[in-house]
Amino acid sequence: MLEKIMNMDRRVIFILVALVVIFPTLVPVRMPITVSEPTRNLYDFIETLPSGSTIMIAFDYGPSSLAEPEPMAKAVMQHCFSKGIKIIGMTLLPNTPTLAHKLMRKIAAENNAVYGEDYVFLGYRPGTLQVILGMGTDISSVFETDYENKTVDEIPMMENITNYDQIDLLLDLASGSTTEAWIIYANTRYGVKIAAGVTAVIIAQMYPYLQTGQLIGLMPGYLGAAEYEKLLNAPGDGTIGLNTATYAHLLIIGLVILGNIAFFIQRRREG
Amino acid sequence: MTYNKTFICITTCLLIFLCGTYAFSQEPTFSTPTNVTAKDTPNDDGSSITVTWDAVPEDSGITGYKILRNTDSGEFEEIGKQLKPTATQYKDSEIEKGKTHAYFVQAITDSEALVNSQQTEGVIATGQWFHTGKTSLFIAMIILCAAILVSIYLCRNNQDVFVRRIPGLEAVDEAIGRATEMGRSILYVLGLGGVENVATIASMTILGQVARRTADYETPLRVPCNDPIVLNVVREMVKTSYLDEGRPDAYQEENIFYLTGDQFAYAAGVDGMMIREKPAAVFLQGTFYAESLLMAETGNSIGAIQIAGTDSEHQLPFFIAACDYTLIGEELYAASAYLSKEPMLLGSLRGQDWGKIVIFVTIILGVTLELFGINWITTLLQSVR
Amino acid sequence: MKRQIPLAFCFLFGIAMIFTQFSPHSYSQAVYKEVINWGLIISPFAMVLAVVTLIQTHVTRINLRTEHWQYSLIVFVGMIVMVLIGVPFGPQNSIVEWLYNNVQVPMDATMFSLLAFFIASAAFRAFRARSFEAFLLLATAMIVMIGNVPVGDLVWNKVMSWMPWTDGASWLRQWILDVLNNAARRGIILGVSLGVISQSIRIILGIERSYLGGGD
Amino acid sequence: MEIIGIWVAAFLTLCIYSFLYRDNPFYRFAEHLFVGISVGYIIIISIHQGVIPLAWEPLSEAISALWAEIVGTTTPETRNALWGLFRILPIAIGLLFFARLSSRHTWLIRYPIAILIGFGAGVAIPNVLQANIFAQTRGTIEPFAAMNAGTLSVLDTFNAVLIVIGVICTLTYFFFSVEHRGPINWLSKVGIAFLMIGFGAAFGNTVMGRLALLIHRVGFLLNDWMGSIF
Repeated sequence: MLEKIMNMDRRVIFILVALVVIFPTLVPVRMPITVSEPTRNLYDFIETLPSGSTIMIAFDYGPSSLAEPEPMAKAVMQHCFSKGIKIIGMTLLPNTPTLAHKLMRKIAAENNAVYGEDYVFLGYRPGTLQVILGMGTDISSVFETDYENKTVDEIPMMENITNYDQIDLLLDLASGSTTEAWIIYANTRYGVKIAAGVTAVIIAQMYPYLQTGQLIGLMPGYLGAAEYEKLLNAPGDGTIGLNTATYAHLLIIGLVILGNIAFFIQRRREG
Repeated sequence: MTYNKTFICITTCLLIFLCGTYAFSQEPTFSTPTNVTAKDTPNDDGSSITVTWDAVPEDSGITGYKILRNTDSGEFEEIGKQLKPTATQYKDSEIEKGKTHAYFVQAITDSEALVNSQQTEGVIATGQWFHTGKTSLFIAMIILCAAILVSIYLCRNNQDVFVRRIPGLEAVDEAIGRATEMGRSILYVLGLGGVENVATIASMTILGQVARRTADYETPLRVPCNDPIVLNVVREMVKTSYLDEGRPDAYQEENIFYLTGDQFAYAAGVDGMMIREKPAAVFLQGTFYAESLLMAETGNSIGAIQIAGTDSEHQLPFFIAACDYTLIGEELYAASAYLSKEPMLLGSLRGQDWGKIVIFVTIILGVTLELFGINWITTLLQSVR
Repeated sequence: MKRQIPLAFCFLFGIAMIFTQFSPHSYSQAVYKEVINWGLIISPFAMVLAVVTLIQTHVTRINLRTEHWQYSLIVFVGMIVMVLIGVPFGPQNSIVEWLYNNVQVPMDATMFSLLAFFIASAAFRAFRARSFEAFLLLATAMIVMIGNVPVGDLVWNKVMSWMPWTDGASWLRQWILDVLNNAARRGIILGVSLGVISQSIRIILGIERSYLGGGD
Repeated sequence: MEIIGIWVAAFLTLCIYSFLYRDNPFYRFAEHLFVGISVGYIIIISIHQGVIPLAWEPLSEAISALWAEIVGTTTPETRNALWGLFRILPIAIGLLFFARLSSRHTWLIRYPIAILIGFGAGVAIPNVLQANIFAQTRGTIEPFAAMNAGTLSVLDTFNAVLIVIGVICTLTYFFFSVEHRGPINWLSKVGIAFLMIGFGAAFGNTVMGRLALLIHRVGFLLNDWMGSIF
């Protein structure tokens, strides 16, 4: 019996995980959320920006990892549009332009923002390092045209924007190590302020940068999205997802405890 | 004498009166922006001029500044946006190269009045060849490079340079041996890095060493690549390994192939290969992202010996959980030296250790000095752009 | 000579790139920018070769009728459809976009989501307190997981209400990440950086040259 | 079209999930389609966002500028466009990859490779030194400045000291050229403990993210796909 529990077929675990995720999706439950400091810092930074400021959002998450960054993007864009802050969107990943463009259009339409005046989406150019550094000297040298094939220099909101000097904040919504590239090349070399919204997996690696002040704010995964939604007082995908995830966490914790109990009983018997 | 006293009296009265009028006057008077200077921005490419002026107190009634500029003594024109009242400098990056620019600052008062500063002298922007703010970085680089090079030089003829045990690398022969015994293949995954990524190069040199061993046993070595240039380099390297071992006949080029550049399509393809070909040993070395566990867990499910290694510290926990052996961070870079036992490479490992000692000393010295309020080390380590 | 000249180029470009990192002058920055573009222009040529190897692999499989050879046809169908429409009409073509959004994107996302299952099975298998180190791994993982979900604080505030502070679970998680994890990560980063620098020096100076392959 | 898209996506999603049970024809189908489509997409992107804007356009502009030079209709713009001729160099270097096809000239591909590797190594040294070594060392020392100023709480002081200990011990673990005996062994043992705690924390922290992806996918199947049926 113990042997069976300890060497449980992984497919049993798979079924349990599936059940525990499907069930709360059908029957939603609400739970209270506390807002962590890095998320609040980002919110406060954007909150205190004057109307007419410009932030750049780098949509550095692939289509496969949009679950966490997308609710963040929605929340932050909603916040910016409501405060009259302009947004320049771009991405370092080749697969992202379509979905980022779609998302920007959607949130902009909901907030009556106008393309070219309130926001613009530059799209993708190959070469992570090259793009980040290139924009430090001149954005239009990297992105001669935006994603909709308009010449960047002729877009109204880009008139007074040459490089990072005119950008108040760069928000990197990342599912990989792009944030580090932004910090190493854009912050270190050009001094642009950087905040990040990252998937849970890379949160841990962001903390040193938060502590050294290279990141001014950070949204940690679903929790970050849910926290930002709470600050905006507009619960959305982040809040729902967080609740569902809770059950799955409890399942995994339960499984690990079960495995260890079996392990200890067996070791006592043997030893 | 009397005359003198009278004079002092009158002057004092006058002064008091003047001060009084100034202090109690209803109309606030505005000081013009003072100390306005324009200088070529230091440490830049010669594309900007920085204008600075003195800060004014908060209650000065100034609501903003405008900057005016002329080119080659021509007309003054307003440039840029209106600045905040707290601003004390403006970086003009829209200058004409090689031409002289002069500036003045216009303070805007809360009654919409404009107060002009004095005009600055004309400035020509020039680019600098060396960023003086990066001097400490440059020196550190030289010290570090020197430490590594001296170590390499000292070890070049030394056949037995000591290197501590790296368990993951000791398992390499075991893994290859087992694959040979079972008559199964070996799967080598180089991660998602491109050829300019240093971790990928480290992984390729490990692959070269693995290939030397598989050449002897004729164990098939399968290498699915996701970067086209890496593919080309790897083919050359593996071929060389087989040649060096005197087994060019055993080299099969089609075992090293391009799968796809997409992260998860690559993982799907590698997982499919694992489950169908059932390799006896799986190597996962290089730069990895989220696909690490997709491959490592599938590899675990087919019972392969797995040796992982990455400098992507965020993926290390998953390799630790799902693989038999994991090279942690810097161990990946030590691996090629460890496996090849080449004195020059082992020497550079020793240089890295000297680098660690330099970091230790810096940290301990820095902490001690900071405790006494001395902060030059922290200042030197300040990042500059 | 067939090795020396490429190594000389490697040295030249390496040193030039180091120089451009220290030199803000417009000439050195122009060189830097141009070389960056070179990298982008060079890569697609290698792509052609890579795709040729991919085609060769699958053609061989089809010719030899190896096991599952039929699936190689599917690779070709996918690739040829994309290339035939996408190359002349660009990635914004509606058919390309449709294929991308309804074939590639969902599969990308699904592959990624498999990790939810794998992380559970890996945790169940690997998190056994076999040794002190394994226990540390297991314990911190559990604490962080509990602190990551709102229910952690809920339970803390109920059970530990006699403690002077609230929200202890998320505080503990944050503390572990901020302090302990931070220290470990910093150690790894510093080590890796030294490794990168030493490897880079070896490359620039031509000590590490195995990437050039063999021959003269 | 949209409803077909949802059905196709849902079918492929289920095909991939079938891998959890075992390898099967559905997974094999999805896997190979995935590889084919993704390679096709990468080809499209590298042509339309790499070759055309960076090589083809500057070069063709330069050639017409060259023509303008010959017929004498030069303008400052065409003069500037002449710089595009330099793009012949990287194109030529890129073409060297095809030397692989002839076994006698294979060595020529060393040129593009050596240049790219040299480039990567050169950029890495100063940037890694500054952003990782400098910044991380500084981050370790900096809290002690606040300690001197007396603005550091007891807990923060404890944390700062703990981080210094952790960094030094972890880095000691990576010492390669000395045997781990005596005090070094002791320090590196503590380093391993820090590493394990760090890995545990990162692992536990990731679970949330991975579940998020599954939740999103299940949401698609239940709401978008099932929703389109009922």
